[in-house]
Amino acid sequence: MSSAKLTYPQPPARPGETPDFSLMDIPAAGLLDVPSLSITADECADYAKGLIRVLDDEGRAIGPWAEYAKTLGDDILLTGLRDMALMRAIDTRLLNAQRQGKTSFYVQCKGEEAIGCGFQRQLSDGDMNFPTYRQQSLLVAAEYPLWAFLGQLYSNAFDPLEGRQLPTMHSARDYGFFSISGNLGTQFVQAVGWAMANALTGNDQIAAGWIGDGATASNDFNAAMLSASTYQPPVVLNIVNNQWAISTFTGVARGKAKTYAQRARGYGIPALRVDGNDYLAVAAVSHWAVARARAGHGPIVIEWFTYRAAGHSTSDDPSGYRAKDEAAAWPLGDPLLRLKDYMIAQGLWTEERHTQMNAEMLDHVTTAQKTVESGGTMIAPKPMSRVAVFEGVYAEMPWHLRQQRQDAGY
Amino acid sequence: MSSAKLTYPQPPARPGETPDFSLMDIPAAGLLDVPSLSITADECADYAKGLIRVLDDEGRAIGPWAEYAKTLGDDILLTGLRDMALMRAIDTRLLNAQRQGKTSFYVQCKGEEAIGCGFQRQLSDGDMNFPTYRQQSLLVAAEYPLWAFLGQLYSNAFDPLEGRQLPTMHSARDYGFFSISGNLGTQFVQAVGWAMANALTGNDQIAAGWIGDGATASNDFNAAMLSASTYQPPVVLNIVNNQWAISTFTGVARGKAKTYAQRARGYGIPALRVDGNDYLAVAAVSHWAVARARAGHGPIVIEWFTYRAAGHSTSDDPSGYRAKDEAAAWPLGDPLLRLKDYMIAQGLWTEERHTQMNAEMLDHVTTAQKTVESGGTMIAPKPMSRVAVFEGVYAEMPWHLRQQRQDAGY
Amino acid sequence: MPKMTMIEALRDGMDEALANDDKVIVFGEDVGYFGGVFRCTAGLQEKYGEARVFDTPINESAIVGLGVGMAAQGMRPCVEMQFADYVFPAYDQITQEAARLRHRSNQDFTCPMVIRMPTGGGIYGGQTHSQSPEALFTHVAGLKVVMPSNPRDAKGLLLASIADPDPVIFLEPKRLYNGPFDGHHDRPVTPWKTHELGEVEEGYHTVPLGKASVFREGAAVTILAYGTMVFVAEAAAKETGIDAEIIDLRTLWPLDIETIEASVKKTGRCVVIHEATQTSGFGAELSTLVQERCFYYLEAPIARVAGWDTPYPHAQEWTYFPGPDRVSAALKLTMEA
Amino acid sequence: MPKMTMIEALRDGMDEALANDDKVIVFGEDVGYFGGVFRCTAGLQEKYGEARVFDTPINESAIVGLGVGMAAQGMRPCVEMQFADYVFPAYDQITQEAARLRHRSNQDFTCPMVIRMPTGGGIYGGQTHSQSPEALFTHVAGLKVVMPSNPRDAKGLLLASIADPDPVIFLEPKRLYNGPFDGHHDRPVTPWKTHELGEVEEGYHTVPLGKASVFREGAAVTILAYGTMVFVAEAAAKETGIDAEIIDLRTLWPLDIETIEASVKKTGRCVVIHEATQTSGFGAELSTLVQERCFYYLEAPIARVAGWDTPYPHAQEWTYFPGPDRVSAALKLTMEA
Ligand SMILES: Cc1ncc(C[n+]2csc(CCOP(=O)(O)OP(=O)(O)O)c2C)c(N)n1
Ligand SMILES: Cc1ncc(C[n+]2csc(CCOP(=O)(O)OP(=O)(O)O)c2C)c(N)n1
Ligand SMILES: [Mg+2]
Ligand SMILES: [Mg+2]
Repeated sequence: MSSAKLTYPQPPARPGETPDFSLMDIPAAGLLDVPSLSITADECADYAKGLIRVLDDEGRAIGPWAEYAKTLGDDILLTGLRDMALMRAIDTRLLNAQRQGKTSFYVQCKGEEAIGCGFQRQLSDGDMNFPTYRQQSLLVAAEYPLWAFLGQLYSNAFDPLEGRQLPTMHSARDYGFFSISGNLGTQFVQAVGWAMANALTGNDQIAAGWIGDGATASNDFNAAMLSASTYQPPVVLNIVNNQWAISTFTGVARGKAKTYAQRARGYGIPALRVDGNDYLAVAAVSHWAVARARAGHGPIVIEWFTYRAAGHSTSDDPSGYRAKDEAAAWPLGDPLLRLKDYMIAQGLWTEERHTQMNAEMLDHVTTAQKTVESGGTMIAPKPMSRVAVFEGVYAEMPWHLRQQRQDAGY
Repeated sequence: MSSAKLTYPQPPARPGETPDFSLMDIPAAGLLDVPSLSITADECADYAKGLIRVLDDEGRAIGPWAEYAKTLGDDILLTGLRDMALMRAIDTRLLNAQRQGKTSFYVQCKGEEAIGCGFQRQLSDGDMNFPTYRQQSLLVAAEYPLWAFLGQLYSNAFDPLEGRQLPTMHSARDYGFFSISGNLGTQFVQAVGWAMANALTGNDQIAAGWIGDGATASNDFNAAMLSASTYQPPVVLNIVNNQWAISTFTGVARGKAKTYAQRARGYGIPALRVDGNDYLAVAAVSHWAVARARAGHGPIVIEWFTYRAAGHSTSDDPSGYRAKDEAAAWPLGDPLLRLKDYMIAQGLWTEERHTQMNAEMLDHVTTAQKTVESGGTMIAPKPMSRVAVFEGVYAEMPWHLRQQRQDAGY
Repeated sequence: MPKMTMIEALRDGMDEALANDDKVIVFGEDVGYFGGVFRCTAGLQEKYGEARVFDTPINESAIVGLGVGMAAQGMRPCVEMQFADYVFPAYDQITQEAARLRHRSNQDFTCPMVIRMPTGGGIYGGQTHSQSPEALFTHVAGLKVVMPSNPRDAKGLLLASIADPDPVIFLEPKRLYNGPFDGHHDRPVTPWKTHELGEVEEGYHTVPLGKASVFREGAAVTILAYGTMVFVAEAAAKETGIDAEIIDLRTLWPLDIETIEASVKKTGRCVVIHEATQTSGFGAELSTLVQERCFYYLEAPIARVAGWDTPYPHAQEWTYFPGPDRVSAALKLTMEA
Repeated sequence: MPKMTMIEALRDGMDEALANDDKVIVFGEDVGYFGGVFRCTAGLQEKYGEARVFDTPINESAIVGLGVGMAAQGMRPCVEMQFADYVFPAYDQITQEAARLRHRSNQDFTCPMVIRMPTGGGIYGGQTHSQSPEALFTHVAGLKVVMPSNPRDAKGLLLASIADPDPVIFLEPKRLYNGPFDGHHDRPVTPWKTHELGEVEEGYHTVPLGKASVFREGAAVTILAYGTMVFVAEAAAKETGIDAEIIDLRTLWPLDIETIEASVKKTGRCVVIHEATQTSGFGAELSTLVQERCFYYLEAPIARVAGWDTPYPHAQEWTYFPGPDRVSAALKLTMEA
């Protein structure tokens, strides 16, 4: 009889149980220094194990990273708050639209707004993100026109992609947002390739790869890490660890390693772990990482520690696999509320202005929504370009597609 | 103008230069303890950075692992020496046969004999290796009949695979040798699957995966590491770091990481680095690792540090990409000579007996070769089963293959 | 006989397999605790435990690669690719490893494994939730390729596939999971419980691989179809009033060539249809085989109706989908020729 | 014109491309310092530096994935898969990413990339150094598939592929690297320098994609061939004395359908040949297109000669290889029919 037993990683709680993060060790804020831009993988053991935080449990900004964040100026606070509020308003309205049958599909960013919003504001023109479907907050902070953003979600005449792609699979080159494929993992290594092209052409631009905790299991995670380690291009590789991959607990993708950042270190790439629900920490670390990459110190990996507050998508009901109200129990709270509370404590903001801002944001989105819905919805569709099906398969349409287009009747 | 510059890892020396391993840091023998079988990834940092050695530069067996090796008994020495000598005799004779045009292809194990020979002798019946083409030494130490071994290499009537596979792509289930595919990396994760089946059926057997340093770059290295980390099956994952992947310096696959063992640690799997040219170290660490896996402590990774003394294969001429006589300059020497010298120093062996043994081995192989060549060679071929082409594609031959077999004329 | 959706039938099939043979194990992304994004394995982990039914990391190559190792060591893995569109990271393990293991080892090792995958479009899934990759597997020696078109066959074919000694690609037309769909996306969905093929044999029961079924008898023209397109073919036949014989292939490879040959020699006409992109699709092989074997019986060119040679679009998926109108047009042309 | 082997012609083509356009970069396993296991890139790193020509880790998915990112950012990667048999780890990046990027982004991003790979058998390479995967790419919308049969076309087609705005799968028939091979493996090899197609235009010169060449004119029957099989077809035509017209496709997709249609309508007979396994091979598409477009001109069934539906065996590779005898037999049958 064998002594070998297989293990199957288990989440802290399942439906019917009370949410429980008590065993999760969450280092205090302010413990970690701001390292030199040229830090090596060997030197960043503490950063891969620990957690960079600026806002502590009482909502105070403390420690070296708080100082560093201050150097980014005070307006990042209001900008961040507005970006996140807009993102959340879009989530609210679009979830609703999908529930009403007006769109086919939607994915909420809820709970992770700080990450994309905070990161994007630290990028420069020409930098390119290779996002996942849940990083639409990058587009919000890039000030992507709302009509185009919503147009893609409504797959109608306003859609820059002319209906070709599933909602949330945006593409916006001019806003530093690479076309999302929908296949997990594949684009992480493409980001490394783009960054290599940047270095080869000496254009001073950087690339940012994005991947979810679940998708770090995909083989192209290895392709990306190894290529980045070998060639040292200017790329920031972001791992958004939101604890879940659809119904699958993050431990299944993490295995016996304690963090995803440690896996990156194994490739000889420096890696940091950051409280992704702390806008100040996100902004500070993003600024630092982007500066490092641009300065030519090679790739850097950031594990953003956060929680997927919503269901995986509108096709998913999390009550089937995780404890009720787990999001509310997340020890690192809600990014929007934490920043708001900090700003109020700093006397930079009030409850009234916050309520007003949220109302404005909802308004803003609702107005744009009206316009965009005039282009057609799933329940009241308007004819779409059907030629779009055949156009763009190749630069020039070959004979067989010209014929098929004719057969199709246009 | 960008500050980002790509890096391209360079070997210590190229053709025309003198071999140079001076910058390679090689820890002294005897520094590392024998850890508990239950060691974790966190606990084995020194083992992943350092190097387990038993024989020191003067050929003495020293340190805790030397003690551990003693417990395996004295006969492992002569067995090891004979296994390695036989492996080398096969290399000599088969390289020759290929040069004479008698076989289509051959891959030498030269310089790495200690690894497969030493590891195999620590396995038990039912354990399964998932080898690469360069680990044929496993078969030698498994006492695979020489006629079958050579038969596969001659692709003739003696070939257990009936000529289907490229020479060196053996398959020998009863000898714990899984069918080699030829695609790199793919079988590393299959070894993990096999080990999971062992645990699920509780048969007390273990599996051993094998991969080269170059192939650690392949994506299925990630598939294997992650699966092993998540499910903890009884598997030993062996990385044979022989410094080269055909013409490519090992640094291209290793990137900025210092060792391959460290990459494994990133997955939360304990990993050790071992002098692969030291039979005693190989035997000792193999015994320990196999015991650990069988005892149910989960996966373990071993980076065998060695040097590919021969060309990549008979299709390859290393003079085009690496310094002349680099093998001779390898600081950790030749496994066969090192064990021989140790045994002589111990008074267990003499030059005379060694010369005699080598002669016997060559003889032994030559005799088997004669028999096997009676089954046909590339220059004097004998008809092969052509039905073998069609048989075994499926358990039962479907109509289309029956028809194609007829069309083919048999 | 109990009425089931195709999802229930597949689940029932895996349930039977798990109960019958403790070498059978089921795993894949989200298939364990949650029971799969399409719920095909719902309840199975609870019933058989984590050692028999479990979640995997998001790595299709690992799922299949582990399966190859387990199968070679005597297990019978039945694994799920969450969508057929995501099978490609595993394409190397399937085509270069699983498919050739028996042959290359001279039967020293074998690979009895089933790889299930929801296939095809019609659910507004866009280009990464709609593909039909069957032709990318029928080209590979050593694989069997199966695609049921109804709950009854789904259970029987799945059990036959799990019992098969070789690797089987098991394609599930997801648009048929909940009811027979004839391509008229604008009409209300008929649920399986109102369809006789929603009646599924109880207990352990197999539908043999390699045998097609004559879904509808006819004398005028032979339609070769599989999966979703079977009901589209039926609709086209009804709407055109053409006396078409519809053959539901069920197993794409090895193909039931006798049934096909007999039918085409009877009707003298043939229309081949599938949802996958046309060029180098499985329809090309079908058309070629029919032409090679029935040339002198053919009264009209063999017609093909397939998906366009484009990615599967999201908003325009009904422009892409080869629905009843396109099949009807091909039928008429073939009859008039 | 200088005489070159196909290897020299390919190298000359990459040399021209690298000299002409500094966006062109060449990389792959062992292609940098050493110049490739077939020496196709020998000397290029020395000439253009490591930033233009470099070695990669053994990860085909990374090679293509990096290429997609580079191409989207304006470079023109020309990458090598060491053998076509090893392209499958990159199959997901090629078919799901490179092939669809232009379409899915509505031309916001594009992927001008060439993926070179030594293809086909006849070198005792066994099942992992002999495969012909063309049909696995012709089925994928967004890809172009090219296969030269001689040094002159090899250079011209490679330069056209590198200049093409879309991803191109460039298959190199490795058995033709050093000379035209007609399938008579037991006869001495003729080197390219003795063959007129070994004469290669100097300088920058392209052969347009999508255009076949009539390799041999004839009136009795049309043979559709590409790569290695072109010379096998020629041998069969000579040995049978049948006045066969041999069309060398050169570009498999998009196909030069006019040339094919015109020829078959002239001859009324057609034989389709390739080295890849038969079932769902590209020959099925060719046979189907000919049947669909030339039905009323056909005087005999379209014949197929292809590799058997088995893995490519090592010792018995000439049993597997569809040589002149099998092609001759098909030609005779087709003429007698
Ligand atoms: C290759 C591939 N396999 C499976 C899927 C299906 N799938 C879509 S999202 C998802 C979970 C991803 O989880 P994670 O990476 O953690 O990102 P998150 O959704 O949590 O942001 C899965 C399995 C896919 N899109 N691609
Ligand atoms: C997927 C794949 N890509 C490329 C190859 C070609 N190839 C065969 S051996 C080899 C080098 C392997 O080097 P390494 O893993 O270090 O093993 P070693 O030969 O040094 O023992 C390469 C690139 C292959 N067999 N499979
Ligand atoms: Mg997640
Ligand atoms: Mg090596």
